[in-house]
Amino acid sequence: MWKLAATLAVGLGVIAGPAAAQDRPERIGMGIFTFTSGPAAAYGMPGRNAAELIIEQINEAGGIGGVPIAPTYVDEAQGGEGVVSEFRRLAGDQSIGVMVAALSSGNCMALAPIADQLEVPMVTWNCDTHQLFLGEEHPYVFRPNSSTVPEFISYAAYLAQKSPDATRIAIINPDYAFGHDAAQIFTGAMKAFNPDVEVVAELFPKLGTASFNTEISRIAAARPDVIFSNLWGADLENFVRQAQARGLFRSSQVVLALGESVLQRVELPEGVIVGVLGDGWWMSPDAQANERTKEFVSAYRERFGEYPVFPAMKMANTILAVQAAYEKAIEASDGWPGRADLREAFAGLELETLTGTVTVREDHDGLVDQLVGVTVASDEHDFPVIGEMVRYPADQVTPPVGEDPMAWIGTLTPDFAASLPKPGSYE
Amino acid sequence: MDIIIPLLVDGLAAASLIFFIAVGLTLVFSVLRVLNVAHGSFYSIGAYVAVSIGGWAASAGLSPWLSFPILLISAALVAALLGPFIEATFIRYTYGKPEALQILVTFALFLIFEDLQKLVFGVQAHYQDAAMQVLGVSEIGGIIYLNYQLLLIALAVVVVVSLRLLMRHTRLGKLILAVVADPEVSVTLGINARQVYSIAFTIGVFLAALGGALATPTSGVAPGLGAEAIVLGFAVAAIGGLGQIEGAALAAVIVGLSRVIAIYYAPAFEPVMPYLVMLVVLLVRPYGLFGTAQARRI
Amino acid sequence: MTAPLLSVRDVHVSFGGVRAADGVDVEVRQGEVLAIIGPNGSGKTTFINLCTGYVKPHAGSIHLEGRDITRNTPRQITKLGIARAFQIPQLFTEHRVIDNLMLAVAARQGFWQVLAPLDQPAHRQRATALLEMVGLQDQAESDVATLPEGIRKLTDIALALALEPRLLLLDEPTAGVSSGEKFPLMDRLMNVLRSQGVTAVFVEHDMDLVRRYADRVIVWNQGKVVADGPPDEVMNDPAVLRDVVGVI
Amino acid sequence: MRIALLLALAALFVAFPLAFPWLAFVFTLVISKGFAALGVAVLLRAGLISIGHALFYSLGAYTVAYLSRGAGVTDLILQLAGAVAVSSLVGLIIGLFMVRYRGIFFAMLNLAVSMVFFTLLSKLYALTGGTDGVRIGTPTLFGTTIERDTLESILLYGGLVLAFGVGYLVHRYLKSPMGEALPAVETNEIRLEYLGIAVPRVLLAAYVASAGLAGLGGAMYGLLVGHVSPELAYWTISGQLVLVAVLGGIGGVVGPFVGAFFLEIIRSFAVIYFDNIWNLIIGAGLLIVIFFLPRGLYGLIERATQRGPRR
Repeated sequence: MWKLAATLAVGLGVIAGPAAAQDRPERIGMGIFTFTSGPAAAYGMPGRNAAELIIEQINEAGGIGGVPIAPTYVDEAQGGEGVVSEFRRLAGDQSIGVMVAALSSGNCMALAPIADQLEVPMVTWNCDTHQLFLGEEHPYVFRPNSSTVPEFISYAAYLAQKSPDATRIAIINPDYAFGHDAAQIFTGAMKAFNPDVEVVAELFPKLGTASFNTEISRIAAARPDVIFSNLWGADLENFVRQAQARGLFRSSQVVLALGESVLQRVELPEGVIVGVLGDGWWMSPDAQANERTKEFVSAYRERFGEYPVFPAMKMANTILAVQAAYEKAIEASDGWPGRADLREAFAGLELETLTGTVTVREDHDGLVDQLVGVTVASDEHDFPVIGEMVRYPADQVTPPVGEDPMAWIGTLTPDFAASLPKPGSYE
Repeated sequence: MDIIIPLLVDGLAAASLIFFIAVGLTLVFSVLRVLNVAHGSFYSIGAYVAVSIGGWAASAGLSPWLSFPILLISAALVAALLGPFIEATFIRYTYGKPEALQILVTFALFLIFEDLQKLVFGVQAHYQDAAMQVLGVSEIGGIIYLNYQLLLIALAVVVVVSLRLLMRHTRLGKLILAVVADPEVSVTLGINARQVYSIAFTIGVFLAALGGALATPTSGVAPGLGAEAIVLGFAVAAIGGLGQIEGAALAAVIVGLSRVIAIYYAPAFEPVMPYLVMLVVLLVRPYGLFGTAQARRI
Repeated sequence: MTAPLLSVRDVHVSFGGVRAADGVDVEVRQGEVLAIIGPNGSGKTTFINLCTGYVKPHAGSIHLEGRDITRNTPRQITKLGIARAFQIPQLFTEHRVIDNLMLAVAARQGFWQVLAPLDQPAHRQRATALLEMVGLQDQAESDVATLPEGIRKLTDIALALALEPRLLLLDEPTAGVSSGEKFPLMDRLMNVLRSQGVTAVFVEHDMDLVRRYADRVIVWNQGKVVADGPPDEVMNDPAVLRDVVGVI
Repeated sequence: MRIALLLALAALFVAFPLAFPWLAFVFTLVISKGFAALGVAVLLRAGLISIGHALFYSLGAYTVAYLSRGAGVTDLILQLAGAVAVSSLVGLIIGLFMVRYRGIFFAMLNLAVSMVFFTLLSKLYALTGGTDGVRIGTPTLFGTTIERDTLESILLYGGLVLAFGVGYLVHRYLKSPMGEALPAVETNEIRLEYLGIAVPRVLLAAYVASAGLAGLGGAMYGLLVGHVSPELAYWTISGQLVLVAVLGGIGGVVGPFVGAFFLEIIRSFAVIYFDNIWNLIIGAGLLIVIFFLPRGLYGLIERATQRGPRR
């Protein structure tokens, strides 16, 4: 028994080496939360890969203020309590300066109050739910990414511009907040842009569904003009394979909100509306004009055997945001910035990312442009790429600070969609 | 009215997938009286192996028609490698022990297999859909179906019939039935009960792996498949009556239809249907549709 | 003559075509010791199962002191004062002998206690007294699972006695008990029964025991009562000797 | 000797979180899981394996969430009491049906009920927040607001005291006639009926107690994590509770807590050092316990600290 206790003590001692807050540390500890197992890993692993690569590149270039980043990865698939207890453990380690968490909205919602309580800055990299900052203020939580509201309004706008006559829409989204919120936002915006729109089928299969065949029959029977889906990961791949074989892509205009993430894995036909929930498309004109991005993309491709899908770009951009915040904080404070100093730095942060710019507003939410397009065949690659692109400016599609997002959607008019840049305008 | 045909086709297609999950579980229970939680692992291992071999065949440029024998061979391979081994090393020691213990031993095996699969096959989803592609589609009642879905329905019927033939009309079947009826007496009659158990368990593993393999052309395989499969398998086996193969088939049809009807008319209730059906059936018939109580002699 | 304690009227029951009781009428009188004899498989145990509600008759009725107990459960019938010992001892094999007895004592003296221990002086005293009655005082702390058949048998009988029944049904009480122990056991048992005014029915194969301890004998064959009377009378009946005693 | 062992375990429990604050969280989790596993262990004594107690575990947590958000009951004590009451009540209702079932059918029916509950939790988006779950705020204590840190200390040290108190009561229960009847249900239910004991009533009491214990554990979990989602009701959590109970040993009250302790410690270290194989470690550990340590890990500890046979 006491032997066990001694082992425990030794094991713990290694982890919890305290560091004086104001000295320049030997390393910047960073907790990074993503799914590295379970069905969500298909989406989470690119995030982890990108984190690994971008951190390596930052460290090779001298780290942040001369200090290298030391990441600790946490698998979100272990469930709520495991994620929370890991967060607490890492927060207890004073060498950890910041948390990059998390992929799943559920985990973000669970972690946010804990970040506030433990006063450790938490930067979300993928949980885009607009509910994060809706009811509660989170002084220590920042999102240098867009939220579900601009993301899904953009698809409605693109559709309104491209197929103005489409009125019968079918929705098949995953059965949790992300899917339900997206359905609500997309439907709300569609109806604002064209009052004749009706939802002819609305399905929420549960996460991890393997066979969508009955859902596909149900959708086919409803004869929709448009099929909208924000399925992702293995679910999206399954849906695409089954739906494509059964002719769904021929009979309706399909919108796959997270379609870019499977372009390299499953053969999508041409003409499917896809996007990247932000501006993180590695082949976008802005990305291709950026030497650093090209370097990142080729290094990623070389190491992981595929091009960085948008979750990878989101993760890389988020870590760049952390770097920018640190550099701002180092400038602002006398010694090495502590957690509270870093928090100060995030407010109003502006930076150039690999694929565009991001601004962290005073409500801690990010302003990021939205990129949408359709799949087109590519001369360069053996998989389709995004063509007929549009880049909606962030400030035009994001609800203003302090406004209820759903109420704001209700104020939109057909003119709003017409006032936005047109499909194909981003070249 | 025109919705009836798609409902039936979808219902039967869903039922065939569900049936393949449950049939091996119920067969193993009927002979060994062990509720095998690790059955879900065999299901997903079958899927992984089928995808791996199928992927190799595709990259070697073999004809896509070979996918069908590959699905069968994969299941047979998993059964041959794991069936006798797992039976002899773990399951054998739980015969006649309390059910709680049997469930725990197989649950432990399930946990171990979960991680072993992660270590061997990684966490990414794997796909091999040659078998689905090569068969093409048919239009029934105005809706396009995969011919592969229809093939699965036929295969499920084939499995029910062949298991019945195996049990009633072959020597092996008679040996199995004798052991089921009275293990002690059958041993005194010179039947090698151990061997019968091993064979029955291996057939169960084969059916599980086959179910997993047959699901891959449309659905691929990703971590978490086993956990989903086993709990659905339990539900179907319990509804049909544990150990009742025809019962499992009927239960699969009921569960499949109920899910399909839910998707058509009340999509929110779809995931709850298998368990709701299970709950109602067990409350009305505690031993399942085809199950019977065994009275204790005093 | 007083009203019978237990009366079984025209009871029919069969299992898969085998008639275990085929129009049986039996009356058990207050205070008597009744023995039931008959060939194996003739339905003697079924008679006990019927009287205690474990098996329900297809037709006929069973009354305890005029009260219809035909459809009652074993528990309800036990509560009415009929206790039973089993042919194969039915014990709690994860408990010690004394715990088995204390459970039975608690069942009699007030079972629904959540925080008072089972092992309390009142229970233990009574349990020990019961063990003494069957001569098992030395086995109190033994684990039931490890005991030889004979001792399990005695424990089983002690469990029935713990309920202080009015009617005790014993299914081959001395089967498995060593031959030297049989008579001392039965002597002790009879003393208890007589001193407490307990009526008893026992199924038995040992004709010596039946002769010595029974007040009355019923002969059971193929689901029917074929003879009924005092031991010396019944057991000298040539038909009984030929059909029943001969094959026992 | 046994008291000394218990005190030593308790001292260990108090000392470590003082040295390593993040362990406070893990240790509180141990207590919470321990309560739930103790509930499962009570039923296991009767040979009844419930693959559905995650229902009551999550019900406890959701009750706290509902009390604090929907009903405005913010007091910690009231929330805990409410969770125990609700889960016991639901346990009573479900138990009325459950007590007719034995063996695999009991396991199956529990599984069915809990999976129905699980899907309802995920599906009733408006009511339960869907799969994202609901947040549980910091409660008040006797009308005063408390800080999150204070709450955590209360949950750990208060939880420890509660574990001793509840553990003692459960110990008394298991030694009472009703408690001792539980193993007797497994070994010879028919004889119990023939002793005039109503087995369904014995089991109903056990079922309600086990539901209440699981609810208590779930309430602590909810308050500790500050968030609850339907995954807490999934069948693998039920399986884990059974595993914890058997790992620790179902013979006594301490076993489930020991089992929970080992599970959480292994898990905490596995995610640091052996990412990806912690299921494997737990599974192998379970097999070792089943085949070599029939009285569980606590049985092993007991054996190491005392000489002489004990039943």
